[in-house]
Amino acid sequence: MSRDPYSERVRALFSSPLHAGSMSTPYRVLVDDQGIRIELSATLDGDVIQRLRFRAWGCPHVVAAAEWICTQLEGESAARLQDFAITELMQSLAVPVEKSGRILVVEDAVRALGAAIKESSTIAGQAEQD
Amino acid sequence: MSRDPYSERVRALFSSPLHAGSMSTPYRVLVDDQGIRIELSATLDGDVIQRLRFRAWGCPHVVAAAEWICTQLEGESAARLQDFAITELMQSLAVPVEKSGRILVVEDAVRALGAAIKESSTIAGQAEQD
Amino acid sequence: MTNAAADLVYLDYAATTPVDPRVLETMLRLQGVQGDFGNPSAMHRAGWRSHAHVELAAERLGALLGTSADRLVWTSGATESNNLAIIGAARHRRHRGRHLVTMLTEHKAVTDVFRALQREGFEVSWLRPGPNGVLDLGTLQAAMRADTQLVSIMHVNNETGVWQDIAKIGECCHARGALLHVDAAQSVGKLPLALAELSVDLMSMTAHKLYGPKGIGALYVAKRPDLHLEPLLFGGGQQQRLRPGTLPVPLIAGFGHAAAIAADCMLSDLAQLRTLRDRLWAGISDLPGIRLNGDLAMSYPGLLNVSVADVEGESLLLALEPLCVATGSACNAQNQEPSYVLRALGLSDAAAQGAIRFSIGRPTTRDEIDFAIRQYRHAVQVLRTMSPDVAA
Amino acid sequence: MTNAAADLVYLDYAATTPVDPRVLETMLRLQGVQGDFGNPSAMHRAGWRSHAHVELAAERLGALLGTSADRLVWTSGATESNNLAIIGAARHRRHRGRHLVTMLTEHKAVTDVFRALQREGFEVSWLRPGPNGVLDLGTLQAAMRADTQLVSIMHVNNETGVWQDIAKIGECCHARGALLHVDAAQSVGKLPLALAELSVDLMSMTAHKLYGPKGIGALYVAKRPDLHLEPLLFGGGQQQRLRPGTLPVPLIAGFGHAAAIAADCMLSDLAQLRTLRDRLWAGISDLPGIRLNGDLAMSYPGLLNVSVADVEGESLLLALEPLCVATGSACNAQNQEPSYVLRALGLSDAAAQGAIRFSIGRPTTRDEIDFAIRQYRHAVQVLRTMSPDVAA
Ligand SMILES: Cc1ncc(COP(=O)(O)O)c(C=O)c1O
Ligand SMILES: Cc1ncc(COP(=O)(O)O)c(C=O)c1O
Repeated sequence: MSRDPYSERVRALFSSPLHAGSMSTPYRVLVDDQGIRIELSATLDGDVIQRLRFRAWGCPHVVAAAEWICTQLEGESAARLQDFAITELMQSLAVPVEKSGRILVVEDAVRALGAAIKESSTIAGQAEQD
Repeated sequence: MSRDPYSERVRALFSSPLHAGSMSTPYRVLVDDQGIRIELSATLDGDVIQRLRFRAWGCPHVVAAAEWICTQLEGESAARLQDFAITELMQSLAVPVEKSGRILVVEDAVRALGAAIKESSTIAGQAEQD
Repeated sequence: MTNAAADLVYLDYAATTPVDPRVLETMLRLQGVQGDFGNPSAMHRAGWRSHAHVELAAERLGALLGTSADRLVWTSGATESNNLAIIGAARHRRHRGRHLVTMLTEHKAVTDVFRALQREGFEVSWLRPGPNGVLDLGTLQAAMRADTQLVSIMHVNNETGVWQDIAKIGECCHARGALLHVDAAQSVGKLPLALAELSVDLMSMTAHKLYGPKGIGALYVAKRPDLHLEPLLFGGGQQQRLRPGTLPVPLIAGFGHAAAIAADCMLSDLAQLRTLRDRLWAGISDLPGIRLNGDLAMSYPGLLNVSVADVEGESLLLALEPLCVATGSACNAQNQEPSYVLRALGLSDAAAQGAIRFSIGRPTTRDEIDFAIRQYRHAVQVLRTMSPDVAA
Repeated sequence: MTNAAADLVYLDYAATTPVDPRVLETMLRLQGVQGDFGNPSAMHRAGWRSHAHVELAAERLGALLGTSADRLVWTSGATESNNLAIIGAARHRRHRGRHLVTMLTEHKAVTDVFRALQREGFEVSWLRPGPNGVLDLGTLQAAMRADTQLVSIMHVNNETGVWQDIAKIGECCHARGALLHVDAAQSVGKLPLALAELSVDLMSMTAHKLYGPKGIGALYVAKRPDLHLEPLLFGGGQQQRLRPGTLPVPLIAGFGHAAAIAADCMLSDLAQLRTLRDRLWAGISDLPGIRLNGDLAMSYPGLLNVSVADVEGESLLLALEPLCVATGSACNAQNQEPSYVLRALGLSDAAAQGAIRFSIGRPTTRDEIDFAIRQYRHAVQVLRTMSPDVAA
């Protein structure tokens, strides 16, 4: 027995992944865990995320989550990436609980991207200070 | 699972038992065996069975067999009763084999009637000789 | 004379019922190539659509029974439900104790299960109800032991219509730490049942007794931490592995719809059945030597079991044609032994053998009842005339 | 685009089929108040009429299989048939020896039964077919022991369509004194089968795979003096006590009618399926990295199982909408483990996970196949683009 696990929202995000893709930018991470692979790449305008792109190998919820995140975070401050949490996403996409493990991999990717940006800007900041 | 155990013949004999009844006549027997009771009574015209009647407590095949026998044996010689056998009856009425035990009770009744007639005519014959 | 199946007058609704036309329509929509015929386990839209019909059906049946949808396991009928409940619970609790309790007047789909468990080493107490068919609570209490694991008592008896006080019986079982299974094949959809208020742990049912399809049943399994069943069938993991196999969605949806209809018209059904049954009994109760088997005050009103001692049962059945009624239980009609249920109520072999069960249904009319009265009176009279006096 | 269920393109006929309209009509006539809805165990005309439909159905199914009607036991489906055959035979022969043989690539309704028997103390040899899915006879012979009681080998595999040489396997089993059970859920009514000429002792089937209703199956039991089964269910004595419960006449009659139709159009069906399958494979076989799972030359032509290693299976399924196809077996789709059947053929986890089973049926059109080709190509391409390079 199974019921349709995909909300209309998930279907829409999955079938029109406007942010699917990859950019050559220094801000790029790949997380590979639990059989799921997520790549995120961002371009910045100062502290603000200008463009955010994903590539993903995973179930439709993972793909939809990646697309949702890109939509939500473009135009936001890069600082937000580091303490990004999937709570709102889980609810908004009606992700089945048994998939929360996978969605946490998406969270990991976002935070990794945040950390990468922070680190390079710290280095950049440090460089300026020197 | 069960299939209709009654042939059209059995149904017809059972539902119009023209020979059901009992007559006060010296030629009357009752057989009570295997939970089945058959009473046969006959009137004779010399050696010929004039009228044959039955009463029965038993399943429809027993009732139909009794009616069939009465139809067959009226007008026949009483001597035929004693070696009456149910073979033809079983076939003609399509009696299920598992019921042959019951039908043998009917055979018993016919033979008992034959024996009773023979005995009383022997006694009658002996009386004449004396 | 109005009638059910064309040229017959059907008064054997306790054996099986026709499918309600609304139920037939529901089922029809789930089978053809244009319908939602998919496998409800499948991971695509056709599967999910099928699955939604299963969920609706479980909600409908749950609503009828006063329980929640997730307490129901789909089976192939009450026979399988009884087996799964009784064997499943007994084997799972084997290590705690091997004593089981049931009644002599249960359906074969219960008694034969207990006999199989006896062969496995379980000990069974077979309770005998009173002459009216009702089990005395004291009899049950006296049979309960410290190692009693499971009690199985039917709700409505299939031969007499007599019901048992499931509420009190459940309390008695739970007071002694035993589970209660109820075979409710003859009462679901016919008598009010509120499982949430009853100490019933397991309950069996079958759709074809309530104007649903044949080949589908359900088992209610209460939510209790110590209630687990060993499955009888193994396979594809459906129904939490308790009963695997592709779910027969049209049958399940049909069962659900039949349950919803039953919930709607139960009270008017009961009133109509009572009127017709009382009319039937009034029309034949003056026959010399007639006996009512059971207890009118304590039974489901759709059923009337009567016997006359001096008429042979099989001939009576044939003489009643085109009336379709039963002697003994429909399920063991092929063997012509006198009903063990009626024997347990104290009837002689001959009286049990000549018993007739009239069972009335939603489509039954007054004309049919009047026809049955005439036909029964006539048949008894004809066969009595034909019967030789015991001392000829 | 023509389609099966309104807005969908259904290519999952191996999971379940719609009911043939002629079969639906047969069933409809046996359910309503005007129809022959009686209980076939009942001792009256309504019962006997029902029973005649059961007899006709058994004859029709027997004719399809090349055996006689009295060798068939009605069950609720292939899951139950498999359980009854395997558990019933193994338990009955327990005293002779405890060794059993089956394949790794059987359906769960076989593998889970053997696992249950292992817990009861039986010893099971799990045979592995070659990478094309075909069991080597030498592998079977090597596994047979003096105490081998039962071998269970499926006819057509539900995931790959690959068939086994039941004739030779049967001879091998009988030469060693073992029984052969065959799960033929995917082949009955689809491939020619002449049981009278095969050394098959037990064969399971289910109606909903051949345009019959869901919830009805059958078990063929050969006439052999040493072949007895312990029943799984106990009850009203129907079917010689082997499988009691009220016979679901509409389902049985529907199964019988579906069997008769299958016998009629099997050869034309096969030709059509082969054409469509070949067209489908021709339309996608040039995709880089695509792999055919199974063996076209040795399989039922209604089925095509393919995989591409670099695409995630669940996403592929959704991207294929409104195409309804399967990954792995429909019966365990709810758990998203990669198919154990494909793993046994040597596929990697990833390749097994991304496998798609297209299954074609009698109503399938060329347009639907062309739609499937376009949709599959498109989905694979989109998902591949979306996939991060392994070394990004
Ligand atoms: C009381 C009772 N229990 C169980 C059954 C068995 O139901 P089914 O034949 O649908 O399995 C019946 C009906 O025959 C019944 O009346
Ligand atoms: C090979 C095989 N065996 C057994 C089954 C089980 O059949 P059912 O679900 O009808 O019991 C299936 C279908 O799911 C099957 O494909």
